[in-house]
Amino acid sequence: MRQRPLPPEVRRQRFLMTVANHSMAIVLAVVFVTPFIFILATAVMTRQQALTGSFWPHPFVWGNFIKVFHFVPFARYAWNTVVYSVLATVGTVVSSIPVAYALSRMSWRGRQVAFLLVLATLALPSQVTIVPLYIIFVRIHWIGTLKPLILPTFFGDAFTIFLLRQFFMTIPEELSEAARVDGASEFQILTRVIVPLAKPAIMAVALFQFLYSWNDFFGPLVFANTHTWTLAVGLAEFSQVIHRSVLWNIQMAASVLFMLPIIILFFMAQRAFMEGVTLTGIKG
Amino acid sequence: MARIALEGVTKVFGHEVIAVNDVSIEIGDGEFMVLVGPSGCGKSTILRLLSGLDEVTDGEIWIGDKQVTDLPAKERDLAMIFQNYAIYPHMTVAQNIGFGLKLRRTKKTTIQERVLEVAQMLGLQEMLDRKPATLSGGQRQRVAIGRAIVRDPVAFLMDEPLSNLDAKLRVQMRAELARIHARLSRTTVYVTHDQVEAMTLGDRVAVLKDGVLQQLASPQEVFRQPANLFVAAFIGSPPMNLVEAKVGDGDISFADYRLPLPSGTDLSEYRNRSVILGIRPSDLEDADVWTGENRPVIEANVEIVEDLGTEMNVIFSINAPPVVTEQTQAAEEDASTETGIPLIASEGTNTFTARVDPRCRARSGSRVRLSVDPDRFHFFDPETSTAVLSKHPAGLAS
Amino acid sequence: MARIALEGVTKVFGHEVIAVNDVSIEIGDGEFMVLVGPSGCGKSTILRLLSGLDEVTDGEIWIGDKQVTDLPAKERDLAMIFQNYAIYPHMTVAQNIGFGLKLRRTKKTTIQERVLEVAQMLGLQEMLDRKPATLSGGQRQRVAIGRAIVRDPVAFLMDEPLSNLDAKLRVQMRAELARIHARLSRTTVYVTHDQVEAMTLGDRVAVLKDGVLQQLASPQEVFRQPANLFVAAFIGSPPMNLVEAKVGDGDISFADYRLPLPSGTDLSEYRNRSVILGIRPSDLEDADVWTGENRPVIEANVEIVEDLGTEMNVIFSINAPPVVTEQTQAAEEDASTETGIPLIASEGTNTFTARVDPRCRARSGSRVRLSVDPDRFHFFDPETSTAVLSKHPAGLAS
Amino acid sequence: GNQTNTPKNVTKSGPHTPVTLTVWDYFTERELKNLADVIHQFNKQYPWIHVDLVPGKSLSDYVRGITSGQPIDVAIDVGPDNVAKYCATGAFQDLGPFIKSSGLDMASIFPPAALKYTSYKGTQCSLPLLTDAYGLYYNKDMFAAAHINGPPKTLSEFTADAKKLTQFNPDGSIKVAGFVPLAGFYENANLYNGLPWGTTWYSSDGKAAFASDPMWAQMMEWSKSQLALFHGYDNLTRFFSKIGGANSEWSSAQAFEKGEVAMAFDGEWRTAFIRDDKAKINYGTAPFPTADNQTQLYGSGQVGGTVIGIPRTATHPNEAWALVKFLTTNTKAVETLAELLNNVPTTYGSLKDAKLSNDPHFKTFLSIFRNPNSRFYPLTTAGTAAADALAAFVDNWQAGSVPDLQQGLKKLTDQVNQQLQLGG
Amino acid sequence: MRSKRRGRNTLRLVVLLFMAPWIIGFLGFILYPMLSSLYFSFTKFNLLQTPQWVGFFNYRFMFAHDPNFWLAVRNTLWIIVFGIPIQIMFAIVAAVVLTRVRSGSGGYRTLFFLPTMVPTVAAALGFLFLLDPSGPIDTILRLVHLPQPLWFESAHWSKPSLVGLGLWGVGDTMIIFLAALLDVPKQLYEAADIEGAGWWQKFRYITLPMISPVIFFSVIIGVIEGFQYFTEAFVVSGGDLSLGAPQGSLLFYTTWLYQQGFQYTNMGYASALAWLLFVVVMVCTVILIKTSNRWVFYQGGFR
Ligand SMILES: Nc1ncnc2c1ncn2[C@@H]1O[C@H](COP(=O)(O)OP(=O)(O)OP(=O)(O)O)[C@@H](O)[C@H]1O
Ligand SMILES: Nc1ncnc2c1ncn2[C@@H]1O[C@H](COP(=O)(O)OP(=O)(O)OP(=O)(O)O)[C@@H](O)[C@H]1O
Ligand SMILES: [Mg+2]
Ligand SMILES: [Mg+2]
Repeated sequence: MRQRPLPPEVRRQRFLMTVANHSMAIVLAVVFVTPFIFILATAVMTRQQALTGSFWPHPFVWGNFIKVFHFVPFARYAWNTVVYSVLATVGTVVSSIPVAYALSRMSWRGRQVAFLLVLATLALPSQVTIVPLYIIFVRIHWIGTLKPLILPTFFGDAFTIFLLRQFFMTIPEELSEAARVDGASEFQILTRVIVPLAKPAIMAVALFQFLYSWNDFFGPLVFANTHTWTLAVGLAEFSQVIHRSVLWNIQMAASVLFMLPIIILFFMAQRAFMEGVTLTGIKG
Repeated sequence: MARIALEGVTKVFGHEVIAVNDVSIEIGDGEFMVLVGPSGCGKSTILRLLSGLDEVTDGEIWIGDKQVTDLPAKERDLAMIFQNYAIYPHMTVAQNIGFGLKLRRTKKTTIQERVLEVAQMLGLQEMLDRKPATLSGGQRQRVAIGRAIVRDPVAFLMDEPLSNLDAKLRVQMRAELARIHARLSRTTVYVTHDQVEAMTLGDRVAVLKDGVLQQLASPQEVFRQPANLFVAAFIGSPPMNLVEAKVGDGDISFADYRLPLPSGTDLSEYRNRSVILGIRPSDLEDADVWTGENRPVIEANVEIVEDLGTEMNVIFSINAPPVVTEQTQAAEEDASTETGIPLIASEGTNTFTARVDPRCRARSGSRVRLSVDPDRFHFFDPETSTAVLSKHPAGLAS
Repeated sequence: MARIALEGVTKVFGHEVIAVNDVSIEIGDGEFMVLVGPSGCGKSTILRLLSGLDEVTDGEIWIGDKQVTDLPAKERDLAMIFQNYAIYPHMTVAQNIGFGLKLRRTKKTTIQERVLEVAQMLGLQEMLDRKPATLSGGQRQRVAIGRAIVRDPVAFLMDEPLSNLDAKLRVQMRAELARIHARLSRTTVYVTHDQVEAMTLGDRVAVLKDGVLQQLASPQEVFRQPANLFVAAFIGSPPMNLVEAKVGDGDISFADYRLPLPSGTDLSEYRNRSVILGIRPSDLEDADVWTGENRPVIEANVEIVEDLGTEMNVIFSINAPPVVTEQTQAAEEDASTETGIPLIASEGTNTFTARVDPRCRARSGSRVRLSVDPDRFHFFDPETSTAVLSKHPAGLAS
Repeated sequence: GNQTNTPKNVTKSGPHTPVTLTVWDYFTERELKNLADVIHQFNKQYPWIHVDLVPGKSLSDYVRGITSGQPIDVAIDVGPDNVAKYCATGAFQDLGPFIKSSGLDMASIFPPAALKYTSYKGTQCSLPLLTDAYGLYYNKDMFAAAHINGPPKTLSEFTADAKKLTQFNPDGSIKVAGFVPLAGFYENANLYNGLPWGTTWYSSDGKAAFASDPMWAQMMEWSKSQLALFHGYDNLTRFFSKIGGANSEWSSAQAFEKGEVAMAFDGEWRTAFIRDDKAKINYGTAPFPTADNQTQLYGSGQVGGTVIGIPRTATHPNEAWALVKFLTTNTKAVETLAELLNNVPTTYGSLKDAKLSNDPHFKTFLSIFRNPNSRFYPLTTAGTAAADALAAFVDNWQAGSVPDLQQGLKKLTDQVNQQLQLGG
Repeated sequence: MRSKRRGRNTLRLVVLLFMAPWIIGFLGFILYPMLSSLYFSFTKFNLLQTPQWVGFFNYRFMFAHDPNFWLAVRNTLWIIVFGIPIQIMFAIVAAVVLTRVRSGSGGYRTLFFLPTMVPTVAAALGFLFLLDPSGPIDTILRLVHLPQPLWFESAHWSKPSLVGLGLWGVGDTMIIFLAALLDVPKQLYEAADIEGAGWWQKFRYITLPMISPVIFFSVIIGVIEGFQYFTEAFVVSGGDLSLGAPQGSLLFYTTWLYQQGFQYTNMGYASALAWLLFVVVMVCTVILIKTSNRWVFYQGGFR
């Protein structure tokens, strides 16, 4: 179909608008991406280059990534991080699903109160509980292990419960009722109807928990020790050490190695991430 | 297959909301019972009480010879069809239909057979492997029906199953439901607030208001002999014209009109008092088109004419206040939120509607002569709002 | 106040979807024009083109004496009412109504005055400070109307403004819109796919299909002289009964019936060929009830009877294939997703509906005798689907 | 509670069941290797004692490790800050019985300062393992150019020299600083622990003396007057940032090494850095000058370093003692470690180490360590809290955010007293 | 009315079963620790010895004798008062830009969001390098003859630098805003278009009110997280040994809490700090929620 020619002033105005929008976007993109470029570039520089604020590596010192393993027990920290993240994710998801279900899809007295408590714990600074928990874990000799970090995740996480509940609420009540009339028990409704339908939300909360554990700093800082440090604490402490010798290149290489799995995960599950983040926003 | 009975069933939500108030209904084996009433009158609640999704506050529920009042939903062996279909979006059509059987640990092959059988009956065999998202509204409703049928339950409960469909499809599916019922003749309780569905599908109709049963009768009876003002105002579209009239000596007068009393009705009790007179719009006819019969005629100034092609609504004001009782309001508002919207024209004056032959020449602003049939008058007590029964029922006299 | 004109307007979405195809409509000053047609026929698109929300691909739009084709929406000074009201949920009723004035930097006191005035006209004065969430559907629609009225725009555009309301309210609001139009007599373009609205509200009706204008005429003419098979099948509920019939010598035959040709129609062109015969359900009457007139009678086996109280639908099969053309399908499906659902009964046979007097004694399975009025027959060319015009229009002959 | 079993000397001869000692230390990288080398020497004497080195422990790790009951046989802690806490609470075992059973005479082995900062209220719960000593680094070429003969001995001389040595750019910014008095500059925090002023941290009743000892105020005033030499705090800060900020301390961009600063307060390890960085400066080292009314202190300096102890959670305290004794008192071992780590050795015997004492730059620090007036700041059970508070105060004072000095010192006193109560 | 019966009891059992993880977790990991930390806050407790009751000593010390407490409070409030609004505004701008770019918005969105994925510690280390006086940013500034601030080493610039670090990772907030923006019914804009609104008027009168719940949500989360600000400050200050550097400008509330609790092992005082934090966070949250209905538009009521 032939397009009616637009009046030139309308066309020009539109063109300018598009240019303006894209310029804004590009400026922002540069702001967001530049740090990555510097970090990546520095990770493959020589020490001297990194120290003198060079912009481009010459030569490329890929060996920095190997060197990281000499300076820090990177492999051990990475393993600790993976153990913590995976177990915490499993624990959180498995324990939070039934709680979210009970809070959203079953009616019982006290439900509202319980939900308010869950919400309140969202605002509870972890510092309030960490001292006594620390003392408990001291008593049972768990300090220096990852157990104090992993065990609590098997008892439900407020944020996860909240998100799942919000999502479960959006699943029409009729579906559970249809299943109930069809002869399903509560457990069957949960596993056969709700969980399959909530897959995207479950994926999202799993990713969140994984990310949270991967990034967690305060927890391992307090509970773990040099053997059981995760990458987050390991690298932060490592940075103090190499600060003395100002090995920016090694430090950036370590940071790159640290963030890489997460970035890869992000690209693999970008949709779930975005949807999950959105989920946190809805219904405030 | 079984009869279903509610005995003095009451349901209170929280401490205040009496959703269902001492309702007793007995539904015969194989009967198609329609529950109808304005929004919030407790129709869905009754269905949910029957299904076991909610628990009665008081009263008893019987299915067949069993008292099931305390039985959880999964043990009642009923099937329910929901307004928004409630089919499982993550399952294929076949899985949806077979879900109930699977929960009962039926053999795989049996499930397959039954599902196929039902699908053929509903014309779904082509789409057994599709997910609901790819189905149209009508097809989804069919899946929901299939899911109900497949289990061969003792009864079907349907909660406004057609209200999410568009008008044309609704008419089609309505006919189809009638056919399915004819074929399976399973006890069915059907909730709607669409009168046409109520009138066309039900063996009997239960009209509810505020959780109280108003009338339980055949559709024809409900239409022709409404038990009270509420039923009269609720059933029929356009709604019955109502006016407060003075009963005289063998005649009755309202506004500027004086009309003879119908032969069979004894209104002696109301002589020189008021009674509420109801005339269905379809019982008013353009006297110029229907010249054949010798009926009383009233004249009116036409306000609006709505020409619907096959018939015509002639709307006119009469010089009398509108009948506003709690019952007529309940019937008009339909949604509890719609309180007190003063319509421009209806403030203070009473509007009548006549549904006449499209050949009627009336136009907005012109005058029209309308013939009325006193034999089809309805009378209601202004205090109690209940119908004043004529000796031989109006409408049956043709 | 102004006339509105579309001249050869075409709208193409992307490269493929021709939503509006070379449509020319001229709407007179103060006229109430209704656009009607099945879903997806381009009604909303036309409205959006008029309002300036979308841009035409080809053609011109005039408002008053001004060519506005390239003017942005905010400069066209029109008011639009959307199907879902599109009132600002975060503003109070008063703010909603006054928003357009505020944008024009009208004085605060003037805004207040105007808002109050409009609110009184619409019965909203009690709820000026409430947020839309606390309003009922009808009240929301009123707010949307108020927002449109307050600015005193040159014309109103309304896109299915009543379709989100429930049945009772829809009837009320329909009357109210008619009154408002009568009072303001502002040019109005009204989109609907509800025939009743189209028939009752429009000064003229434009029937659209697939973006192409099918007929542009008064509601009566559209109903009584449908320009083609599509209009015939689309307008009227239940829809017109259609059957392919053989034209004989002064008579016409289909299935087992042979009926006389109407006097005024010249079908000589079609002698010994087929023609499509259309009979509206309301033009079939129970011969036993209407004994008075001397019309031809057909006999049929009743399949289903739907008693609606004021009338009765008698559905029966006739021994002839259904008329399935692209046009009838378009009219029937209405929603493009509803393709090819085989209804249990309608496979291969043609079903007729007769809308008869409720005194009809027909019951499912019984036989019925129906009188027909050949003067009201409609004929369509089987190839072109266009109407074969009778010399004096059917239906006007009373 | 305290372990009360009587110590038993571990003999080198005879049959022994193999024992593994868990040793926590703060070392990393090269230094860790050096420690391992020395422990290898130990293993030659005690072949059945296997030492498991757990490196990279921070100050706070030890408390956590001990409170959580981890089996730590030997703890090598980075500084003396927590020693008071360890001794007072029994977190580290009292070494007295071990020392007695081994027949060691502490006073003849360790200089007094070292014994002081490894014990608390008479309980020797740790022993020193190498130390740092702080003194004055000065650029001889610049001194010559400014016609200054030798390192200053009093602060007024120092101030005069600093003034002479400072050069400004035409725009008023500093080109070369005679001295950078900022509290945040490199090691200056240790300077402002107040030794050159002979400050008293705590009066005899154990209460903080920041307000009551006038030397503190004098120190503060002095530091403020120094700022004036350089046209103020901001000018100096800008200079500091221009020369690379705090991070430059550990690189070849270090201001003294690059000749951007003529005099600096620094530790003994700087000599090794200068050597390793091949910095092209002609410099000398000397004790830091003292306040004019405290000349008797000249020659002393702040000292303090690694401490080693046996936590109460030790599973093999006797073997642990053998290791501690070896590391802290074996002259050869101490010498080796000191040479490798470029730190000051901690026993009289090792202080005579030829290699270290032949280095003229390093010699200064050996003598500072030996000086009876040298000291670490007084230990309390509050750990670093008091020193942290003081450092923050000096920083604020210099930045001009303390309006009234006496008032400020009173507040500081109060804060420290309370903090002592909190941690006591 | 009828008596309770069988169905109810099995349902209760199921509820209890489903809720069990959370109930145990709540009792064991939240309620008990909270109560015992309340107790500890009235004791002197260094882990090495048993707690010793000191009454209100910790609280008195906090308010009357601990300048670092007030410093930490000031720094923390600074981050909350300046950092959060700036972050939210930036997130809204970025989200609006995304909605306005038609082609390639997916790509931009990924780029804007990517930094959010970077672990906090890695991001902080990265910025530590970027903003080092000899790092790339100052190098560029030097090249273009602009002043080169000391960023994390200057008491004036350290907190703004942290805000910059926060802005870099604003992607998740941005995505929430993006979703909210896209969630505003298009018809509202069209209605406004027809009524004659320009783009700013549409933004001001429609967009902002419509996304106000999300703004509110971000503010609440921001405040709660702001009070617990820790990791970034810990890393850029240079870790354990130099908490709060430079010149205490990065001494945040939780930094001080950490230092008191886990470095000085003053567990009693740390507990007192934690409890005050808890009370303040709760009070702020409640105040925010209470005042929110003045400016937040809730579509369907709050929860
Ligand atoms: N779970 C509930 N809690 C409290 N009140 C309820 C609940 N369910 C229904 N109600 C109330 O009970 C009354 C009857 O509701 P019900 O859903 O049965 O009406 P309905 O006739 O089905 O209406 P509709 O035609 O709108 O579906 C209403 O007043 C409703 O507000
Ligand atoms: N923005 C768009 N992009 C692409 N196609 C569109 C767009 N808007 C409408 N269409 C297409 O144009 C045709 C006409 O759509 P339009 O909305 O005008 O129909 P309608 O008559 O208003 O239907 P309905 O009764 O469902 O509202 C449809 O085929 C529709 O899919
Ligand atoms: Mg209902
Ligand atoms: Mg439309």
